[in-house]
Amino acid sequence: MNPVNYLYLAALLFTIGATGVLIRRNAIVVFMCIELMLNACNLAFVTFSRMHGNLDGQIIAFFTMVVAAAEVVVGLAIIVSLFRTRHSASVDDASLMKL
Amino acid sequence: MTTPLAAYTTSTGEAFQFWVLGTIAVIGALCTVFMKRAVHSALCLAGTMIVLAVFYLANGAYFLGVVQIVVYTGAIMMLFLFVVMLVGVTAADSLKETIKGQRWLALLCGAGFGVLLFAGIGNASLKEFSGAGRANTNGNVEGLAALIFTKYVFAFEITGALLITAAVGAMVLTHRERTERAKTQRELSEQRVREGTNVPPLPAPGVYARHNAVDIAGLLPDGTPSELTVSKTLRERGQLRDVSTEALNDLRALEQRAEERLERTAIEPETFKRPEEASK
Amino acid sequence: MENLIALLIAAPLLGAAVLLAGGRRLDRVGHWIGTLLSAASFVFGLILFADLLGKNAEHRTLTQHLWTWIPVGGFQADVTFRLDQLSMTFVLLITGVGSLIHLYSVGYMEHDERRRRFFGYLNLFLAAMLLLVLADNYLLLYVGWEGVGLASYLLIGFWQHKPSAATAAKKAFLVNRVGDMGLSIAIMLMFTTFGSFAFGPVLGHTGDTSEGKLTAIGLMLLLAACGKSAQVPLQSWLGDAMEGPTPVSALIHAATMVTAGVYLIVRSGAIFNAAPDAQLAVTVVGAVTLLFGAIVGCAKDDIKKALAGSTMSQIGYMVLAAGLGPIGYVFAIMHLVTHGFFKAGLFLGAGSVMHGMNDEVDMRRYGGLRKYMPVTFITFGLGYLAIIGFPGLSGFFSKDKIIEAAFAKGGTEGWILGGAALLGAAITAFYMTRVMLMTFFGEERWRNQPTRSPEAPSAEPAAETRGEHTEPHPHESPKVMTIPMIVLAVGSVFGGAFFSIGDRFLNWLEPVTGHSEGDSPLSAATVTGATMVCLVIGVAIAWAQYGRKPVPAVAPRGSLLTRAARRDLLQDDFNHVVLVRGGEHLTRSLVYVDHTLVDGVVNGTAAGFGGMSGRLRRLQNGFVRSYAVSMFGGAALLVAATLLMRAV
Amino acid sequence: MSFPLLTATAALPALGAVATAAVPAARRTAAKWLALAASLATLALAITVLVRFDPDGARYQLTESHPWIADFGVRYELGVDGIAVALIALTALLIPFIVLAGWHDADPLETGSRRWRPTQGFFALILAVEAMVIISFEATDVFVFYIFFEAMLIPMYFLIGGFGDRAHEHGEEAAATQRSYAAVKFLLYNLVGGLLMLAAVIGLYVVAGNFSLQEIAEARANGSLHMATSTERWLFLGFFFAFAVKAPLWPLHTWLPNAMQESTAPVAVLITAVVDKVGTFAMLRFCLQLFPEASKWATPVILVLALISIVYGALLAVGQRDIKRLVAYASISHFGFIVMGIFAMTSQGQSGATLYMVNHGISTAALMLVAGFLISRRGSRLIADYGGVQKVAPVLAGTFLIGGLATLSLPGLAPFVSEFLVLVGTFTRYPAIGIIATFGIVLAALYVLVLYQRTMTGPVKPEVSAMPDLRARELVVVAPLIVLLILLGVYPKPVTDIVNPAVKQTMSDVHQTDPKPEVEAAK
Repeated sequence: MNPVNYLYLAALLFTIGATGVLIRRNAIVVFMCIELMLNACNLAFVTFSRMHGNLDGQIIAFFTMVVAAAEVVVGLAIIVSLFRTRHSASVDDASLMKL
Repeated sequence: MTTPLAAYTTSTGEAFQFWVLGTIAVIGALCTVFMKRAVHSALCLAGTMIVLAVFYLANGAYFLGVVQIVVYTGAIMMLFLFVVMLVGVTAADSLKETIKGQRWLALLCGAGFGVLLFAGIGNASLKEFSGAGRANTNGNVEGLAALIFTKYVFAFEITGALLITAAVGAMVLTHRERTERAKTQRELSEQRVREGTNVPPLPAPGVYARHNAVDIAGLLPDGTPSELTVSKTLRERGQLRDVSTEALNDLRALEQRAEERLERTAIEPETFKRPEEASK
Repeated sequence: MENLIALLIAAPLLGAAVLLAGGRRLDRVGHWIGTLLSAASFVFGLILFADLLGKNAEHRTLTQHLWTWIPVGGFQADVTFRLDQLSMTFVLLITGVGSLIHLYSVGYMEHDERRRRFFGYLNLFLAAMLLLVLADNYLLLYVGWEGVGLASYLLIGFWQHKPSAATAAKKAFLVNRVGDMGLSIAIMLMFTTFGSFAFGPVLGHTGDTSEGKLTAIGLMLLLAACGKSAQVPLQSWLGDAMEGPTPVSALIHAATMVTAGVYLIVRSGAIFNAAPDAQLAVTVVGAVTLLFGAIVGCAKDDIKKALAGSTMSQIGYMVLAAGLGPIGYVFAIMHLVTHGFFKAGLFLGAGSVMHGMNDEVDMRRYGGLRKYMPVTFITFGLGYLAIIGFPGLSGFFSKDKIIEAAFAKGGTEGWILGGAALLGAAITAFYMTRVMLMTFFGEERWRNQPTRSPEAPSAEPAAETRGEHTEPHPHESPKVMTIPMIVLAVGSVFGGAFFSIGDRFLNWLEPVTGHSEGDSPLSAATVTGATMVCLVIGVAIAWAQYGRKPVPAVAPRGSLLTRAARRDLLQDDFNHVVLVRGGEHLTRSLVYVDHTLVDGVVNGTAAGFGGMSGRLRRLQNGFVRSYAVSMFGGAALLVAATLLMRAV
Repeated sequence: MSFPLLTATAALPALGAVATAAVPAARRTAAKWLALAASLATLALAITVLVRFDPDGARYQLTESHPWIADFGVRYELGVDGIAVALIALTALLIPFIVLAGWHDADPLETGSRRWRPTQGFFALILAVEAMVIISFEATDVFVFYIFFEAMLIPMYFLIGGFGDRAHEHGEEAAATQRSYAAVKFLLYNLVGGLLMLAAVIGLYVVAGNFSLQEIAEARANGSLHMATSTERWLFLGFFFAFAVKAPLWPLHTWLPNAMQESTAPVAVLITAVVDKVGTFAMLRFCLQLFPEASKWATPVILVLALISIVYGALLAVGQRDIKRLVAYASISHFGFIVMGIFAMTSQGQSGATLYMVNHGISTAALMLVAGFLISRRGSRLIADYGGVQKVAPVLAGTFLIGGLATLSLPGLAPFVSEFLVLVGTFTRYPAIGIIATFGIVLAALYVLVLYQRTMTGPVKPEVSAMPDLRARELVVVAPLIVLLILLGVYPKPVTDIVNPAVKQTMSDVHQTDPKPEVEAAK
């Protein structure tokens, strides 16, 4: 098998995650989908590092994880406070950007 | 599967593993998207992540594989679960689309994007693979460490700062500032008396012996549920179970059986409203 | 000596400036200042006249160049005055009659608190009129031309508190403006044709250009003359102009301004001589107007309006004469002068009658006034005899000459025109006799009835001080008013004889206007005889109708023609329906168009953009997910773009 | 390097504006006096320019030239020819009267009104407009001209939108909304024009390589700079459109009535007598000099449009119920005359047009300012609300009449000279158009006299019975204008002497000569 399939898999997961972000209303699920996308990217990175036989790809993936962790922390905090204020975790309820 | 050296093509073992686990991963991802309840989504996602961790290992990224399992599946997903609990486990949000055309657009974009990515990868002509072996010649972790603390040291420090900032930020966001001192029990009771509103302690939920779960509102004499008897959180989540109607139905059934037992003619419901007629 | 010419104009101009800018402090002496300055102008005129008489005929032209007015490229307009026999005649007429009427007004306007301004306007008029007749080029003439229009506007509307007066003034100015349009177009034509519009170059080179051009110029000048001289079809304003104070009617709308058209035609004689078609048009207009005016004059019960009609018809005579070419020029001017005398006299008489009758203008409320105001009666009577052409009086000479000239035109035209003139003479005799009888003879219809008839409210505000709603007490006017009347009466008695005995006037004017005896099919005697017959007929009919039987105090319904004539032969109604109504509709619809169409297009565009942005704004529905979709779509497009780039 | 007179003339009012704006809010009167002083000083400088200018000298005099944006060859170039000098003098002359007339227009309203009217701002804005107008008369660099031509809009916008008549028949709010509508309309119209012009300016740079009017004009003249016919026409249209909007030419005129109706009388005068002149002036200076061929190509259309403006404006003026709108439409008719004179391509027409700009400025100022005094007394702009004013306020009525007579171009008053010159100039080349345009004088008489009759004559309306006559300040404003009208009407030679050489130059730029009369009688 050609390891390129990993990349195909990563692309597939990424697409699924993106679609999920667009489809779901529940902020938490949206977040999960984002995580999914990040993971897909990580998979791609790892595969790349395997291709080129150096570790930079893995480093990037590592950093991605760190950043993802930070992002999740903040994002979930936001969701919680949002829930506190408007008693709902639906992203559609926070439509204050409307003119 | 932990082949130290991945060449142009991989071993059939890995291929087998890829096809099996890959399917699982995709299914998990789909479930993440389409599960009604956040908890289920979270679990599916966790599964996908574990699969990915395995793939990392397969690709010779041992450190990342472990980290994936520990950090992601262990920490982050748990964080997710906590929040889900906070928001309400049982809250099942409908997948019905409210924004017109959103879903179709989303699927269209998604499909289009996917196709493009596949096309991109397809004609990228990725032929030669030097394999993870050369990268891991003197140990994967050592290699990573060498890189992180030499080449990427600044990025590393900055991400560290980022993490701390994020932690602080999370605290700031979730921490609710108290403007005034919290009221003591005594003060609360005094206030209740002063205002004259529910002077005695709040009624307990589930006044009927059959229903004493916390999420069931106690019934008032007229059979309507009283919000007061249930805890605020549940109320806000809208997770009250209303049993007033079934209570009444049970009551009626009971009456019915009593009548039959006493060989009386079946009574139309209106006799409830005219007891004097029932007495003859 | 030339430098006096400027003074002619300067004097009244100064008067106007002082009186109008002077303010109330001049109220007590204002009228005397005005009178004095016009008199001074008259004196200058006399001096210059003497000077001209001293020269021999061909050197009797003085020019004075003051300054260059508008110098642009080939377009050179100078402020230059030209005093020759023709303008001299006018100067004397204007300043003379003008001064007399100033004097008269001192008495007539005595009770008007705005007398100072009145004299200011009068002086302004004198200055403008003098400028008109003294100008050396048509553009400067145009200035005077509109100047008199302005003065007449101000004076007709002098009692501005009366809407009727204000309207009449506006009407006069507008109708005149139409004529002025003709004049300005004529000037442009002259410029394009001759490269100049000064009398010398234009009139001297009429031979160098096509007849068509000259005809065009002539017709345009005729249009101008029609406007100013109240000739058909632009005559409608003159009747209403009687809203002004009577001295104004006498000076401006009888003696001087309305004759400016005749001056213009005679002055441009060279052009008309070279353009027979234009001449024919002039004669036609003249003939039509002289009949028109006469008929209108027969029907009016308002004494001033009756006189206005007669003015119209008399000027018709002059225009007719002017249209006859060299045969008629001299007589046109001669009739103009004599008419200036007797018509001014008649108006002053009418004014004096009104003065004594609480400003009553309806002749049906007069009657038998001869024993109450003898001087007025006599002077008016003399003027009357003069205008109907009683043998020996001035009207006789001038009008008779015109009729002769008309016949002398020759051909069928000659017959037609002459016939019209004769008929006009008969009608003139009729309506003037009518006026005379209704006013001074018959029983006293003003007895035991308030004179302030509701439908004809009093003109003068001065009347409010004395005009109670009581039976009037007819009385002779003060000296200051009668003297001018007497003087004018003398002029209207002897003027004609003085002019025509020995052809004094002819010889005087001939160098300017030129003269030629036409070949008349009838002998002078025949014409005179015919005129006399018409005269007698007219008087007789009038006597039969108004002398023998008493005049009803309320006008009978009258025949169709009479009623039409009372309404100025429906000319006003025509104007009203066609021009006024039409204009109103036009402007109203245009306002609508401007608002909806022209402005609508603009606002429509604006609204379109607004709507579009509103629709685009809907995209900003505030839902994070739809924003995310657009971002994702954008990302997809970017990827596609990069791939395409690599593929290409 | 001599004293930069032109720069000073433009800079002085600008400084005055800054100083006026800087006066503390409490010292309102001081600000007024400051503004008046600044405008008078500018007038003095303008007169020095007038004196220093030699009609028979070089085409552009008192020139200044400094490099500004070297990369685009933009130079700060100033210079005046006769036409510019005349218009600068007019501007500098009118502003003091405008300031005086608007003396109380920007006073804070009596308590109870929600509207805040910054007095300092009002006068500062007027001075700013003056500065920009003057410098756009002086600029001989297309780019510099463009900048100030556009920048003018900003203070004008605030003047129109910020300051209206004290009393308004529809009440404060309605007044505010209408004002802002008018201001926005004014801004949008002129901005659209300005944008097209900007495109044309850039195009010109692409073609010519620099912005200097003189260089380009010379290059055009001696053929060293060739433009493709289509290019020239497009550029011409770009410029002309902007100027046609500014000097409202049918059908781009509808912003003017709103603007003049809603703004106070002095501002209305500022619009129509000063700012709009920049448009007609620019046609004369830029359109004709830079694109002679295209100008000739477009002449028929432009003449027809001008003709429509004349008749149409006059007819609409007759139909108006609002005094200020009436004057506005009258101005549209007059601008038609000006444009007609410019594009008749005869020396009479162009001198007449230039003269017309000056005279129209003065006459409109006289009429509009008196109308403003009238309106401020009665608190209504509707003609129907007046009647018999001449009985209670004869002086006001008299000055109003004189202003009106000037507007209908009565001979003896200044506008007659220019109007007749324009008519003759047009007639010599296009007789039909000239004749039709002559109808304009009848219509003019109609709307002026109808206005006068309805407002001034007739029985005295009770509302106006207590109306005071002109005050000293107002007389000081009106009297000089009237004197000037008479003076220029009787002896316009000084102005024509200044203007004629410049016009001759322009005529030679467009390779045009006056048509010769049929008979060479005069010579």
